Amino acid sequence: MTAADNCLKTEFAGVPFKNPVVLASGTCGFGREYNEIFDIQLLGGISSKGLTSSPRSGNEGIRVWETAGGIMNSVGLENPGVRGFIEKELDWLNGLDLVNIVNLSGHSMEDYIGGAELLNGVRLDILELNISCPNVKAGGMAFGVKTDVAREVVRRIRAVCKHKLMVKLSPNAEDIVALARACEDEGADGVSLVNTFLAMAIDVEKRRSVFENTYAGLSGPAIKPIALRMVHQVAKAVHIPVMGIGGITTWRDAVEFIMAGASAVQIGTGNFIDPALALDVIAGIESYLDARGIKNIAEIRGCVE
Amino acid sequence: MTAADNCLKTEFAGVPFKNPVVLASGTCGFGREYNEIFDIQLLGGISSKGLTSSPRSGNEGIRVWETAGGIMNSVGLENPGVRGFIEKELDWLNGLDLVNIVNLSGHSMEDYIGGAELLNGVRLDILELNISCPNVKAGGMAFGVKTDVAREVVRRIRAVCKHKLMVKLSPNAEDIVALARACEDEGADGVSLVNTFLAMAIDVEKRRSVFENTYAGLSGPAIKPIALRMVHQVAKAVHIPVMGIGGITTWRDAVEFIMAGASAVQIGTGNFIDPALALDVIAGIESYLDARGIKNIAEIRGCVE
Amino acid sequence: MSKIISNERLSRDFFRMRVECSNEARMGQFYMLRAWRQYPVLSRPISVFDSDGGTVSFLYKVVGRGTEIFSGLKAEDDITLLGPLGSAFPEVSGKIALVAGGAGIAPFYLATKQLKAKQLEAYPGCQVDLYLGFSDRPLLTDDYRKTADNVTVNVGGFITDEIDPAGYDHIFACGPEAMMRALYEKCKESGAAGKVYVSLENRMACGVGACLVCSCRTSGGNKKVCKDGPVFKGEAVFEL
Amino acid sequence: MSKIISNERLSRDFFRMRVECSNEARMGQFYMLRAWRQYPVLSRPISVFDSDGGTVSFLYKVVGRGTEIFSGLKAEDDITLLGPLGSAFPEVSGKIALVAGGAGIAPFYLATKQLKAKQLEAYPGCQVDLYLGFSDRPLLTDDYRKTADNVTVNVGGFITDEIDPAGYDHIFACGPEAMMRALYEKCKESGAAGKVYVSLENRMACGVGACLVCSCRTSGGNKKVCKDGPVFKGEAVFEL
Repeated sequence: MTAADNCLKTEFAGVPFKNPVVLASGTCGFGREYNEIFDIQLLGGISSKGLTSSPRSGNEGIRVWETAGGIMNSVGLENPGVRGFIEKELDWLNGLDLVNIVNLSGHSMEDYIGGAELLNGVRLDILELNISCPNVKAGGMAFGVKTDVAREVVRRIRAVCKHKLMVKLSPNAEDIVALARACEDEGADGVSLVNTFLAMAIDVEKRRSVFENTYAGLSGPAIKPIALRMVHQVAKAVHIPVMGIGGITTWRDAVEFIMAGASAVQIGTGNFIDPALALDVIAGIESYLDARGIKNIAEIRGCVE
Repeated sequence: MTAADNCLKTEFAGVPFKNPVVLASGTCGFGREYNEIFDIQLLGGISSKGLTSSPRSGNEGIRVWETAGGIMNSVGLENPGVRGFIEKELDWLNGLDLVNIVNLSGHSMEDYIGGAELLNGVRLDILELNISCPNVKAGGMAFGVKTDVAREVVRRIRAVCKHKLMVKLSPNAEDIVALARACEDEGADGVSLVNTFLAMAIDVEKRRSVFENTYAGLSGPAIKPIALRMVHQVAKAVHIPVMGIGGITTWRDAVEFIMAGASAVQIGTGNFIDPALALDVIAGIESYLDARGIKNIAEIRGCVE
Repeated sequence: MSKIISNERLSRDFFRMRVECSNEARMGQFYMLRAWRQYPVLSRPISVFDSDGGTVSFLYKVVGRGTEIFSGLKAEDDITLLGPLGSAFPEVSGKIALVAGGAGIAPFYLATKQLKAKQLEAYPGCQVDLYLGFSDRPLLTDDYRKTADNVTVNVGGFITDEIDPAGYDHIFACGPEAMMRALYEKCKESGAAGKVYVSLENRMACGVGACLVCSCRTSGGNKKVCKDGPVFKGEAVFEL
Repeated sequence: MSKIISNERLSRDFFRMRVECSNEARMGQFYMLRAWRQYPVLSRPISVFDSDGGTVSFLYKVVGRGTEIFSGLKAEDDITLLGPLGSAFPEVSGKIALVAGGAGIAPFYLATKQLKAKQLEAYPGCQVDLYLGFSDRPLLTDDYRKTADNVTVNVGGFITDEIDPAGYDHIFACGPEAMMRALYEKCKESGAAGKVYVSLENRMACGVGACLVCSCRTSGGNKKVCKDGPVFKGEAVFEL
């Protein structure tokens, strides 16, 4: 390990990361496709596609739509199910030198618990509990809007889950700070935020919503300033680590999230701008630190009051 | 009045509008500057700069910052106070052939009530109660986040206010639908939404927030998809009219808001793209309606389920 | 970044762009193209029109902001290419019909070249026939005539009316979904459903199979248009 | 939309753009410039370098995304101008010093021309002296020498050191706020505070005085840099 590596080295809930840059769930599959383009072991970690206890085929109709500085998506948690993931993807991910974050969603409490129990039997680094997917009719975001509902899910998952537990928060939460505190109270090891913003687009010719599911999730640079504010608020309010997500496309964006209090960051929509964008972000953070003689990102983490 | 005018003619809480396009508060002063560029009587209306009972000099430091597809502002309600407005601006506005919407903000309940009482003695078309300004330390948005707090302000203002009352909602509200319903319950004649999103930008060289007030308000095309979703949700939930606001820069955007249920729309950030952008929007809506044989915008209002 | 060699307007909405590129594409594949830094957020998937190992050409129609930006590019400008991506039409032999509608003609220039090249080696005397349908003005038909054995053009009607599926061993289609479905049904009636391959189109984000926004339903379950496709067996797509 | 006549690079970061424009600007005024449709959202306020009733010229430094886009424009390209906007330097007579730092030299080409033209009519024999400070490379000094009576250039030091306020009836300043403040203080020491006019800079949105994002504190209360300014009396700005 070189000095340069050391300045990027971080830790999240006791899990060591070689650098703080992680690919966000839903934008990178299970890592295989990007690994054909670059060695994904250069990343700090990967949060793979959101799983549900049973396979899902996802939403009908248009699934992606461009907006000013962002995109909306309505994939609807198309995934092979927890068992399919364990059979086909898990060993491969565990064989790589990067942090393996497994994202778990659900459409009912039983679904979440079932999925968490299935995952208890396998090796993974962090379980990211997705209570913030806006694109499924039942469940998903419904668990991430009201603090009390979120508290109940986290409590019940915490009771069964043997892994490190990071809760992925929704920007559509009524009170994201209170909700993050509830996660901390219930024993979450960390939180990641934000998932996508519930949003809408209308086709004025057809006089109907662009999306079959009426609303969809907005992400990308457009919402970065809101996500950054939320990360700043939450990081000041909790003692567990925060993984910052929301429209990061440059090293500068990543440094902003770290200065707002994030211990690591996830890149989502940015992967669509350039599949190897995360590598530029990593190199850029490193140059920033080097040029200013900052020995490790911990020195700047949360430095903005 | 021509046939073309008729297709754009609308009504909001009993107030007739020659067309549904209004300049949004805070982006157009009291109308004088834009009137040097085009005849603002071509507009449906104007919502003038947010007033407080006493004059305010606004925030220190940087007040505007560009983001992806949007801008953040932190003007902090710089305004001449209600009395200054009445003395210097009101007669001029009342002399124009357009709907005169007066925006009232405050930093305490007494402030709001004082402002509303002062305005009782004068002529205006609609009082827009701003419980959603994110850029003042006390008051402003604090009244627009929690439903119960908003309910209390609206109740007390309604009790004293003799004018048509439209409440301007914050997208930072915990539950914007419940909050809009509370406004309706308390006798508001309409709601306008959304004000700006609480957001943040960090200067990575100075390692501090760009804004003195830490957070600022995000507006512009970037947030349009979220604003549209909120307008759609609120319009389905209340029976009072909704004025749609949020990143409108084209006639197509305006038609989306109308189809989502808005009876009129406000243009804010769009005025900075082109001071006469509102005229393009008006002309574009008219062409859209004409080309499809739609006799009045009422035919498409809220047509999207 | 790759250098643009030329970018010519072919008609009101159609352009052909030639770019320096050392990767060789197979017929039916596409690239993700990007000629801007950040916005629009997404790159644009564009079919390969021709590819020779040193350059790649794209035939594209201006339909939105991205293609509008492409249309303004000039020789010597830079463009970012990701690819070639996706599946190709199968390398088959015998009598082959390529049926296209509108912008769907794009992949069949390279397809004709690659099929003929292969056939000349292995099966001299075999045949590649093109059926090109246009709503108004035909495009590049002279170019296509140079490579194909026979070219049938239909303007304003249904190109699917022109073809007798019984006369072919393989039928490849690219164009509007309704056109491809009609062709498939016609082939099925004459017992030729199994001969048909179609190239699907969908909105894409990553372009490499990671994000699932371009999933399509097939008889074999959900498939990614960008990675498993764009070329699928007609039966897989139209027999659900 | 206005047509660009030329857009020449003067140094690493500085460009001068000349645009067709029939409005005549006064010294110290600016235009809001826009050479894109939607993004960046805001137009850019740029000082008038020269204006002759048929064309307007801008001297600008590339500092961000907007000016970067400007720097890539070519003759015949279109650009949207809103203006001329804001207040001008006062039309005074006598001995006048114009003191600039860096990009602050921009308004003083037109200022020299307009002051000299007025003086030639009214007060022959009067004088306009230029003091131009640069951090590294001087810019356009030959152009300025053609119009001004005397031109003093300072590179890497403090341009404010070069001037004796007592020798002038009027002093106009444009440049970094620290430079203008130092000049004002120097003038004040010699009892010449009232002679000073300064041109302020601020981030703007509407450019016409409606949005209040460019407000500045003055002794007369908040003023709009875009509408009440950019030119203010030094006392109004520095005596709070």
